[in-house]
Amino acid sequence: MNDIRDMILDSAGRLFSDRVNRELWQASEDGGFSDDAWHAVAEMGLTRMLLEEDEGGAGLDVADGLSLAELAGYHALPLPLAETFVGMRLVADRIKVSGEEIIVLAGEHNIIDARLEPAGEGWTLIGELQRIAWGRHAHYVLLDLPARDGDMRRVVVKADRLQWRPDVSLAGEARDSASLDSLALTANAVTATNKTGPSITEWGALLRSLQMAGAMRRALELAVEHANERKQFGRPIAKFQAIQQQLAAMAGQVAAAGAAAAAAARATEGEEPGFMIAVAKARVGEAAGMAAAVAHQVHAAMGFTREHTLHYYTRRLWSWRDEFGTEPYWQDRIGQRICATGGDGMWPFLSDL
Amino acid sequence: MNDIRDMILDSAGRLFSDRVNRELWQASEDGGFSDDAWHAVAEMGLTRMLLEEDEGGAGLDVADGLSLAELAGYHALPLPLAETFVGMRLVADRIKVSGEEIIVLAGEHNIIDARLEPAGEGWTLIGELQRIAWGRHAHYVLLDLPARDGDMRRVVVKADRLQWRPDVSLAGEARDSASLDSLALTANAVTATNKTGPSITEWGALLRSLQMAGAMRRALELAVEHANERKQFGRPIAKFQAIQQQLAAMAGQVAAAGAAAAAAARATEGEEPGFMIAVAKARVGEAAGMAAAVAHQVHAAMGFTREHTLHYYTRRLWSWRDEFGTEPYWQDRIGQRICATGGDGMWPFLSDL
Amino acid sequence: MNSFRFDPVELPDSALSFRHAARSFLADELAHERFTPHRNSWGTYDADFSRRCGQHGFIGMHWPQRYGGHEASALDRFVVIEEMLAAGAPMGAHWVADRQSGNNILANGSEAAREKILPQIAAGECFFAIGMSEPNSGSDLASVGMRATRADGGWVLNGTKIWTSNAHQAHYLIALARSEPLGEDRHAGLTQFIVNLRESDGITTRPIYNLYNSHDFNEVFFDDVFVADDMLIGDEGRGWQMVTGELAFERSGPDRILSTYQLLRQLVDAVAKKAEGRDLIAVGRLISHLVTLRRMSLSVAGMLERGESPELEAAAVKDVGTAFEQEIPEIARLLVDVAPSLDNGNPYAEALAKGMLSAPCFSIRGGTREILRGIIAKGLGLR
Amino acid sequence: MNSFRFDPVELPDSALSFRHAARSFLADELAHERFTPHRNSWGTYDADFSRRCGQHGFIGMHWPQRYGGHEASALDRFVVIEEMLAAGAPMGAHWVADRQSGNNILANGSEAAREKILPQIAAGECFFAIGMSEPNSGSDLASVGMRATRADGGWVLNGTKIWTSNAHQAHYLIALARSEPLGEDRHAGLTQFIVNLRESDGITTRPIYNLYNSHDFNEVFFDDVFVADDMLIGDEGRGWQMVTGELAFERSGPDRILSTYQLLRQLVDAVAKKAEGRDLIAVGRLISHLVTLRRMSLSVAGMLERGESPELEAAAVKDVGTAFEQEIPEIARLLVDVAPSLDNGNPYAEALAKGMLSAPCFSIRGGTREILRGIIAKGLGLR
Repeated sequence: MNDIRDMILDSAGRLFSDRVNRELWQASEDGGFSDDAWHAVAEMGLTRMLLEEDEGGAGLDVADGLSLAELAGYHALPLPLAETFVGMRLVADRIKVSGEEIIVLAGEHNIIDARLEPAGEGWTLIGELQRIAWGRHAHYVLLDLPARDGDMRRVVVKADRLQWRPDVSLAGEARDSASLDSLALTANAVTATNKTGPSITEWGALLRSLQMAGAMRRALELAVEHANERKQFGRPIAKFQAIQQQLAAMAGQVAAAGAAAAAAARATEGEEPGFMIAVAKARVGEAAGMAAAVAHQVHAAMGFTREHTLHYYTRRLWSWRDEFGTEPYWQDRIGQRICATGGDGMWPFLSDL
Repeated sequence: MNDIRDMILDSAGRLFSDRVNRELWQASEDGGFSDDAWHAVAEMGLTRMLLEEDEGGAGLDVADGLSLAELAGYHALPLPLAETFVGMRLVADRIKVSGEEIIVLAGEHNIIDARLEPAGEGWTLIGELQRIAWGRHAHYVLLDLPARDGDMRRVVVKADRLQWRPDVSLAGEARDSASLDSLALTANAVTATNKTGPSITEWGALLRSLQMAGAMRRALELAVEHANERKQFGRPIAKFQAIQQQLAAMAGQVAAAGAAAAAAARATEGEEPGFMIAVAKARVGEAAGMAAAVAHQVHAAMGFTREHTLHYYTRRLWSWRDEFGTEPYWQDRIGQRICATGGDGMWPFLSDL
Repeated sequence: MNSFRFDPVELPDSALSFRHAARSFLADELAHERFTPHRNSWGTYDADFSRRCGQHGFIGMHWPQRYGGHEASALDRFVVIEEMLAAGAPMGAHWVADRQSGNNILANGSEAAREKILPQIAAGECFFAIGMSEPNSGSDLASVGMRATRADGGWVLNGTKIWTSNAHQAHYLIALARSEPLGEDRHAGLTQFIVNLRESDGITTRPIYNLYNSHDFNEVFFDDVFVADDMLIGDEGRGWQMVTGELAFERSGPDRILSTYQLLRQLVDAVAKKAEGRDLIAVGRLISHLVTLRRMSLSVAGMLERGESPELEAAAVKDVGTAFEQEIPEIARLLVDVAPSLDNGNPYAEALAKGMLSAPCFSIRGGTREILRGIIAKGLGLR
Repeated sequence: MNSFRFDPVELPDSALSFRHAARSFLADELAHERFTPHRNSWGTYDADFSRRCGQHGFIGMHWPQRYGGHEASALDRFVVIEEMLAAGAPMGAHWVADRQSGNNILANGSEAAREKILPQIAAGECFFAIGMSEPNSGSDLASVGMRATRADGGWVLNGTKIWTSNAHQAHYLIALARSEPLGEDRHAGLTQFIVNLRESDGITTRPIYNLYNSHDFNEVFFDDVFVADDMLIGDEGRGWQMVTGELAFERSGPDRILSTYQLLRQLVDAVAKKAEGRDLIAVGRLISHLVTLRRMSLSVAGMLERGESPELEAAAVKDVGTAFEQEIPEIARLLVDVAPSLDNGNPYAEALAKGMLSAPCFSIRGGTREILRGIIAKGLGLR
């Protein structure tokens, strides 16, 4: 299994190295999108990566497949690949996909005053969507909502039926809002959720954690390269302890982020995937701020320019850490869970994770 | 005026240099007290420093006189001088003092379930005192309490009427508790407070801020001396940027602490002394934790021993920052005040301080 | 060990009058919607606003009247500047000229330069850029490679300056150049020159966009640029001393504390709405830093006013102050869950986005944190 | 650039059995009130407890049976250790022997040393001290001054060791000494010797009390102390390689994460009582660190089990882990306003006092933060 994973990641890495460059990043600034790059990604089968083999997928373990999100983050891939390849898996039972479709996620922070009302054979969806990543470019939006019976439903909305109001993230990527406007849905668009699996909010948080872990890994590499090349006072700044100590501290944060995200990726099929995802989003998000700060400090003025590539990673870190729940949101969930367990019960719970 | 202040501080500094040493510190560990040293301090007139000249004092400005608290902190003086010299000033109108008396302060965090009931010509005092600095050694305890009319009263309790239950601070200094046990007080022991002047809690917080600022100043000196003397890898550790950068950061915190404490000392007779005292206790307390951590890190194992003198300063920092309100207590007061003022009103308020 | 001194300063009555004057001026500007506070920082360029500041006497305040100044004190200027910063006024156009270039010319320039330039600065009609950094000389300022060679009636400059804010809009740039070959003492042989950016031949300016795509920095190429003798600042070869002296002015002002004040202002209003325990505590903590830093900054202004040289104290103000400025967006985003956006019209979101994206440069511009701490360490007596 | 690798590890079934066994043992200890969790750290010395651990097979778990071990895996040991730490068990007596000295002897000692010492360690009846640091050699370990000179049938040691925890109670100390004169390579010519502290002549032990007046450290003077040939560890002159190899074991374990766990446990109960928003958030943040660090530590244990040399990863675990341990008392005091006290009977106050006073040494013992970050920086490829 790891052979297949490594092969796919290897090919994907080469594709990203080829395609992700200043032009592609610029194409996604101000809310733009590169159809051409998306086609290349879909053609390689990356969007279908988590489908079963008989559905045209690679049949990878979820945890193995999710490494692709980390790799996409490492390359600051300006495409909605992560949400799409998870989305494809989640809708596989009801929508026939070609692999070119763009599927995006609306977590609970993206949904305002929404509700789901039965209407004849189907449903009516009421409410607002806000700051949906890649919204205006999407074919489908996935979201979870409770129906009147209190049980959660997973809803697939065709994105071209929405009027998107454009906005962008700090990285310039599309983050668009739309009114649901009593949207009529067929029965097929609304199904029960898998009660033990991650919610859409949790999937989103997990993907952003992995993407951040990757982007931080790359930011550290860039900072180390810069420190070895940039000379001041007659020698590379890498020689100065003031630089070394900061980069070592950053490396610790990057390592923690990688470990937390990887652990959460392995937990999606476990008993309480939400807890490990909460840990990951909280821990990685916290590390991201510190890592971005050190990377910029080491790069000094050069890293503060548009010309340098560092900001394509750090602006994504700053925007991703806010999406699908900020650190306090997830820390609160962890705190609630642990305080309900109590001091004595905490260890049996934690050691079982 | 500054000449007198400088003369007094100079003499006091010499006295403290002479008397404060390992033996004196050890005498105050486990709740002990050196009568001999106290006598020397009183004899120099330091306890009466803030009294008017006709009361046997130096007639100093309050702000100038308060520098003595900073100096006492700088020497980690293990005696209740700070509380006493302020206490003398606060009780001067009702108690004739010789200068040898020990006066201590009970802030609101030291008082539990207390109330003041009229009883004949006098009053009855009900409640508990907890962790009073130097309680068992004191002659008088000063505290503020509201009477039934809601107005605050300032109460002087003769300490020898209390049964003290001993405990100590992290620095080993006496922090004692006592039940007030329906203590009968004469009318003279209870007076109205000066409504615009600092409360006892605020006086206590101001003194601890000044003491911490002094102790931090000394801890920085010790760390710099150690770094210049201690050799590793063939040269003084002061040569290593990893040490330099930490000590420079510590110096910034020490400077901020000194500035905050000094500003509050100048504000006691202003319109809203409590605000600047809140700023000082919050800011100095925060700096104290960081400063102690860096001082220990630079001293490494040697600073972690009883033999070294560093801990006489850092253990006091750790205990003083908790006393008369922790940082969150004062930060909350500041936050309440500022949020009541609002974003637009904040600047006119702050620039007027 | 050398200790820092931050003696308390009392503001003179004159400063209170200036505060009143600045507030009236700013209230009028706002009443006419001449600027949008939460979108500005002290770098925001607005030549019209600068001209109005000049008309109201808010530029070159402490210079002699014969050069267009108002003979006010450093503390008077401090008060006006902090009022402008707190109000979110766009001071970027005249900022460099007022904070340092004008002072430098007043103290060390030729009489001709003073007479020609200072009144224009004070009128808010003449703007400066800083020409210290070079592509291979950032923190290590003494390694400047720009060469100044003697020419008839003056000097000719060749080389490149970088990170020069507003070089594309300013009238002058003060260039630090090597006027003698590099000898034993790296700090000797450097000279400062006033370069007329608009009228000199041989200058090419290349824009450098910052990470949020704003044009502030430039790279400026000098190809045989002539500077007349009377545009030297101070004695030939003594530029280093002046540059380091200037830094105390550059590093200790309220601009090293208030860069994200507009976000703090928004944050206070947002937290006040909910008034929850730990949120109030977090705001109170920030205010305790701000009030303390303002005292420290004021204290340095008092020392500068008395003619002292508080280089160490200035470095400490910048080190602690910029860390505070950087903390504000990081704390704001944890307290109020509003997604940052540079231009969606929500003042909180816009102030947050601006703060977050500009924060990295606070501890770089005007001396990196590492350089400042090195200066402080030396001052502490670490040897 | 070299990246750290923290591959996820799944615990084998055997580890779960050991967890169960350790929990039963600890429950029984607590039921009999044999220790008070909140007063302990892994340094707390309790020879009786250690003997009971030995009886239950919790020491030297992964050693061969012929040396008293139980042939368990490194992950099995990890689980038992974390259970002990989480329970606040007093492991100080056997700690050094179990964590590193025994492993060192097993890997590099003579057969005689193995046969004589390892079974005693595993029985919980033989305790070790570390003899690396010297008065003039703290972080700079290669500069050891202790001299080992040849003698009939062995070696004679002269010099001083310092910061040796439990030297006054342990049976043996492993001393790092210079067995050849200092040459070009500072790391060559060092040898490790097993010194019998109880039976050797020439040893003087001076107590060093720590800042909360507890006797843990010692200074140990060696005056012509004889060590027989079979008490050398590894080849003569190769001590440095072994010392650095040992450090991966010393730096990556759950003991670098859980030093203040007893306070965290108290904190969770205190916060649960009020269950206020930002307090829950603060606790949740700490837990997110703990869960992540445990994964990292486990991952290093997996690498050690596979025979890899995760020195960098171990340094990272210690750097991040000890920062976490140090943060707990600083955060606890802000969340719950209880005055710390070493012995007033309030478990929260006592755990807080112990945590606060011992925290400074977390980032010193076993390699200072600065040294660790230097190792990491080198590993990152900074050159």
